[in-house]
Amino acid sequence: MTAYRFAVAVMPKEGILDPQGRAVEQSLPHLHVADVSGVRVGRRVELTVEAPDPLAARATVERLAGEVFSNPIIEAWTIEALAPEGRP
Amino acid sequence: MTAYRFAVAVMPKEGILDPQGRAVEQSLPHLHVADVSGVRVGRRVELTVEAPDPLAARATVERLAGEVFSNPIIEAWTIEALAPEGRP
Amino acid sequence: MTIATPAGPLHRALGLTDAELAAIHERLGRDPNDLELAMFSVMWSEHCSYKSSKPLLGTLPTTGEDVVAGPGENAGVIAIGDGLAVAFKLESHNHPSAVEPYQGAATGVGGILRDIFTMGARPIAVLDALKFGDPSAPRTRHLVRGVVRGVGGYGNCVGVPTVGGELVFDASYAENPLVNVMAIGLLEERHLTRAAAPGPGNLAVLYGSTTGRDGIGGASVLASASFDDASAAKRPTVQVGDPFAEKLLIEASLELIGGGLVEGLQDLGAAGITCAVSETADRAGTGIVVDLDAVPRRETGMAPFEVMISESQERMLAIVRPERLAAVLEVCGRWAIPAAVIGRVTDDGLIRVVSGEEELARIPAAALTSEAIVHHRLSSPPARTRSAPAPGAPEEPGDGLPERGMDPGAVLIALIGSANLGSRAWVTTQYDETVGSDTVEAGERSAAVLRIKGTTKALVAATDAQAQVAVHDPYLGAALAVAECARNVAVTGARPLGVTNCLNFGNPERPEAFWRFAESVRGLGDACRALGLPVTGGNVSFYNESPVGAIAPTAQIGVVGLLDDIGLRVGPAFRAAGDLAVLVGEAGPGLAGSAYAALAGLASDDRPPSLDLGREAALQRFLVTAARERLLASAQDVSGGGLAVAAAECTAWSGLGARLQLRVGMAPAVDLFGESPSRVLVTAAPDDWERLAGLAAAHGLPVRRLGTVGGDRLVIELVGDGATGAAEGRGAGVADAVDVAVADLHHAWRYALPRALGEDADAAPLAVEER
Amino acid sequence: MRVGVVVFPGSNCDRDALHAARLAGAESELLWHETPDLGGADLVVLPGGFAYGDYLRAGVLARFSPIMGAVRDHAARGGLVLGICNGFQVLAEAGLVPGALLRNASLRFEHRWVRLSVERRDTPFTSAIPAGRELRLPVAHGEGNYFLPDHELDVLEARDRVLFRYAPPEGNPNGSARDIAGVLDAGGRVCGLMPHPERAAEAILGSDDGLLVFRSLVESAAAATSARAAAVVA
Ligand SMILES: Nc1ncnc2c1ncn2[C@@H]1O[C@H](COP(=O)(O)OP(=O)(O)O)[C@@H](O)[C@H]1O
Ligand SMILES: [Mg+2]
Repeated sequence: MTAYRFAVAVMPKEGILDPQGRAVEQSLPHLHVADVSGVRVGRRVELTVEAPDPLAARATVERLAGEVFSNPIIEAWTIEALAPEGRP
Repeated sequence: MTAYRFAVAVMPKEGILDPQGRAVEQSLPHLHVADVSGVRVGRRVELTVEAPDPLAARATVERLAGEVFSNPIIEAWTIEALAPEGRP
Repeated sequence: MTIATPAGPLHRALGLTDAELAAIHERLGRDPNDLELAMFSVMWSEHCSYKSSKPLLGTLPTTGEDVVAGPGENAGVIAIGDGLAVAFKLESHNHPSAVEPYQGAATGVGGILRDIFTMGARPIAVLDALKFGDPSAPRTRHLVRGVVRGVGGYGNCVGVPTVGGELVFDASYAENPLVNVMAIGLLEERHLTRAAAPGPGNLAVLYGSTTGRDGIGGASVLASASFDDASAAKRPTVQVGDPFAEKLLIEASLELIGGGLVEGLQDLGAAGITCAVSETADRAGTGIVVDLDAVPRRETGMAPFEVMISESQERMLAIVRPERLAAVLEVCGRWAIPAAVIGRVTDDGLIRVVSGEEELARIPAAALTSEAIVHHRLSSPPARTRSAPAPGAPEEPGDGLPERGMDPGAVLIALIGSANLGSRAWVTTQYDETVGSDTVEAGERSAAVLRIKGTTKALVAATDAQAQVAVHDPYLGAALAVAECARNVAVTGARPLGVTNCLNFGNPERPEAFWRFAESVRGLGDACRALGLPVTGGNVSFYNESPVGAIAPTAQIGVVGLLDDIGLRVGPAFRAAGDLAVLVGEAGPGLAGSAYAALAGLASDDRPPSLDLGREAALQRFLVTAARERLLASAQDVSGGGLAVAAAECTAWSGLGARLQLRVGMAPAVDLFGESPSRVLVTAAPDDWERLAGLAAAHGLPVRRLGTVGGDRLVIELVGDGATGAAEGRGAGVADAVDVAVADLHHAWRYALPRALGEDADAAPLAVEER
Repeated sequence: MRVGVVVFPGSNCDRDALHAARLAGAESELLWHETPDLGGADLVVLPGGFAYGDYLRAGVLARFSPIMGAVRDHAARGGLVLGICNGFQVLAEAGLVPGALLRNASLRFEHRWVRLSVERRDTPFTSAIPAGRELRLPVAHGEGNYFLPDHELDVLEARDRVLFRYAPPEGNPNGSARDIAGVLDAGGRVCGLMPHPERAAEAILGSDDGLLVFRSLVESAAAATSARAAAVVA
C-alpha cells in the first residue's frame, strides 16, 4: 500500500449563480483593481488515499469527488495528483 | 492587453484546526471508504485578469489572493496559471 | 536544561517579573524547571490568576437566598423554583477578536458556553456586548463584520439563540474593540456540577478535540526559543473554533451529568490542561498526576509545555470513578468525541506531570491557583474628573445647549438615525434568535425574554454598560450600568435575580487605570447592594489599550431576572391607540456622556446625571408590582437618547404615533434628550390611570401623564416655564415641538446602521469570508 | 400518529420539532442517525440545525448516515417525510426532493420572520391550513437559496410541486428561484422547506401558524389510518 495525495477542485457549474464570485467582482472597484473578470469561487479538498496503486487511489477519489465533495446539480469537479505530503 | 486565467488555492495553514476536514474524516465510515486521511478543506477561486503581460497579471492575482481571497492569519495560498477560458 | 532567549532570562520572556520568580521559588523551595516555569507563567497571568483584581473583587456582595453557586465557579447559579436553576456568566474575548475578529468572537462564544454547560446547565441563550471605534473607518467595518459573523457563525451552529446584547461605537475602542459575551443556561438543581477533582484514585478524562499548538499565546517565546526554530514562525497562536465539535460536547456533557457519571467537570480555557487540573485539584484539596503521553494530539513533535498549556478549543476534563469509565467512554464514543484518561486524582495536593518513568513537573496545585501571587496595585485618580453631584444636592442647571435654535424633531431623527441608537437589525438578522423555541422577545428590545417550557415562568436577561459616563466618573458609570441593566429586566415585569459582569480596563500597573478599575468595582458593589442583587460571577479584562490610549472604562453588566408568570409580561412597544402615555420618575440635570452630547459635540463643562439608588430600587419594585397588577400596556426605560428616543423607539416598534406634552423642568435638551436614570415611559389603559398613579405615589415616585398613543406622527410639545430652548433665539415664548412622521422616524431608525457601516441593506460583504 | 425526529450529530432543532409534534397531538420520539430503524414512525422529520457542522456543504455528510437508508425506504413506500431547513438540505442532497440550496444571495446568515403563501392545500402537509391563510414563520439559515435549472423549475411548477413561496411584504429572504420556500417530491409525500414551522407553534413565541403544518400531518395520518381500517373491515 502506498499513500497518494490528491486535490479535488469543485467549482460552480457554468451558468449557475455564484453569489460569492459576484460579490468579489462587485468589491473589486473598492480595491482599485480593474481588469478582473470571470471570478468563480469554489472549493478545494486535499486528501491522502492509501491504495495498492495510483489507479485504485484515483478511483476512490473520483467516487468521493462525485458523491460527496460536489453536488452534481450545481457543481463540477476535477482531480489533481499532488506530491506526497511532506510530513505524514 | 491579454486575458490570463488563474486559479488560487486557499488552504488552512498547517497546524490550524480544520473543522471541515475533520468532519469529513469523521463521516468516512458511513461512506464505506477506508484508507483516506489528511482531509483538508479549502477554497478555490478562479479569475481572469487583463494585463499587458503574464507578470503584471500574476501581480494582481497575488494581491487579491493575499488581501481578498484569504485570511493570512489562518490561511495560506498558492497560484496556478490556467489555460485561457474556453468561453470568455 | 536552561533556555537563554534574546530577551534575557526565560521568566521575563514569559512575562513574569523577577519578584514573581522569587515568589515561585519560595513556593517550590527550589528553582522551577522550564516546564514548571511555563505552567506558572500562564497560571499567574492576569487572565488566570486575577492577581491585580482579586483583592477588590472580594468586596462585592455575592450572597443571596437563592444563590446556588457564586464567584469561584465557572458560572453563577441561582435557583428559580420548581427544582430549576439558571446559570449565567459574562466574559470577554477582546484581544483575540482584535487580531482575528471572526475566530476571536467565535471562540469567545464557545468559551462562555462551556462555562455554562460545565455547571450542568443546557445553554439557552447568548447575549453579545460589542464595542468598536468610528463606524466609518475601514478597520472598524472589518472588525464589526468579522465579529458579528463570528458570534453568529458559532452560536447559530451550536443551536443557542443569540437574543440580545449591545453594539456601541466610540472612538476609544478604535484599536481595541471589546467583545463581551454573556451566556445563560437552565439546569435542574440536582444536576449542579462543580469543577472539582474529589476522590483520590478517580480518573481525569480529557474529552473533546485533540490538542494542537493553537493558542500557545504568551508562551510562544518558549516555542521560538526551543527545539524547533524553523517551524516556530508558522505556529499559529490563533485559535480556530469548531462549533460542531462544541455541539457534540454539549450533548455528551449533559448526558454524562444526567447519568451521574462524573464527579467533577471543568472546561479547558486559558492555560489549557494546566489550568483545568490545578483548579479542579485545588478546589477539592487533592492532587492530579498527568500522564503527558496519554494526551491525544493533533500534531506530532509537541513539546511537553506545548501540551500542558495549549489552548485548543472544545475540550473538557471530567473526573470519573474508575468503575464508571466504561460508561463515560461509551457516551463520548456515541457522540464521536475522542476521549482519553490523562491522569489520576491523588491525595498529595500536587500537580505532577509524568512521561513514562520520568517526572517532568511537580508543583503544589494551590501554588498555581488559590495561592498564586496577588498584587496590590497603586491607585490614583487622574488629574481631571467630573463626578456627578450627590443625589439631592442643590444643582444649578447648566444645559450647555449647542442645539439652541435647531428643530428638536431634526435632532430626534439624527439621534435615532445614529449608529449608536438606530435599529440593530443588521446585526440581529445574522443571529439565530429563535432556535430552541423559547424566545418570546429578542433582538433589539431592552431585554430578552425566554419562556421555560413546562412552567409558567420566563427568564429575562439584559446587558448594559455606561462607559461614556464612566469616562467622567467610573464609580457612577458602573453603578448606572447596574441600575440600567436591572431596570431593563424589571420593565418586562420580571424580578432581577443576580448580576454578572465583565470589567474591561487598561493597564492595571498604571495608577490612573487602576483607580478607574477600583472606582468601578466600588460602584458595582454599591449599586448591587442597594438593589439587593448578588454578583454571582464575572470576568476581568485588563490591558485594553493601544498606543493611542486606553479604552473608556467599561464595566459591562449582565442581569438575569425571573418572570413568575409569562402571561404578565410587559412589552416595550406601544400597544394600542388611545392608551395613556405616562412618565414615571423625572428628569435630572446633566448631559455629559449622553448620545445627545456626542451628537452636539457638547460642552465639557457639563456633568453626567446623578443616580439615586434608593429611587432606582423603588422604581424597579414599582415596575414588578404594576406588571403583576396588569396595569401596564407597555413599558420602556429611558436611556440612550433620553425620553424622546424612548418614545421614538416605542413608535418605531409598533408603528403607532403619540401626542405628548412634556413639562420642561430643566431645559428642553435635558428633558427631551437627557439620560438621567430611574425613569420609564409606560402606557396604560385610561381606566387604569388612577391605580397606576396611586401605585407610583406609594413607591414615592413622581408620575405624570404625558399624553395619548395613536396617529401617524410623534408629537412632543414642550410646556412650562423652561420651555424656551429651541425657539428662544427667535423670540418665541414656547419652544418648537418635536413633530415627526412615524414613517420618517422608522426609516431613519431602520437604515441607521447599514448607513453608518457603508452598506446598503443588501450590499455584499467585501471579501471571501468564513462561512 | 407516530412521529420520529432524526438526530444527526449537529441537529439543533430536533427537540423543537419533537415539542411541536407533541403539541399537535402526535406521539413523538427522537431517532438516532446511526440506527437504521424508524421505530414505526408514520412521519419522519429531518430537523433543522447543522448536521456535521454543515461542513463541506450543508446536508451532504448527513445524507450518508445509516438512518437515511431507512428514510429512503420509508419514502419509497409512500411514508411521510418532512425536512425542515437543514433537513431540507439533507433531503435535497440525498435526492429525495429536487433542487439544491445555495448560499443566500446576501452571503449572510438570515434570521427573520417571513410570510409564506400556501400553494396547495390538498397535501398531507397543508390540509388543515384554512383557505387564503398565509403562514408567518421564522427563517434562520445561511444556505437556503433554492436552485434548479430553469426548465426543471418549469416542470416542477407544472406538476404543482411547489408547496410554499415567500410572500410580500417581507418577501424572499435568500434569493430563492421563483420565491420557492418549500417543495414536494414526485409522490407528494416528502416535503422540504426552509422556514421553521416548529418554532412557530405557540402564540407566545410570535406565531402559531407552524402548528397548522403539524396538525395537517396528524389529521391526514389519522384519516389514512381510518381508511386503512375501513379497508380491512371491508
Ligand atoms: N468581575 C468579577 N466579578 C465577580 N466575579 C468574578 C469577576 N471576575 C472574575 N470573577 C470570578 O472569578 C472566577 C474565575 O474567572 P475566570 O478565570 O474568567 O473563569 P473561567 O476560566 O471559568 O472562565 C469565576 O468564578 C468568575 O466568576
Ligand atoms: Mg471555565
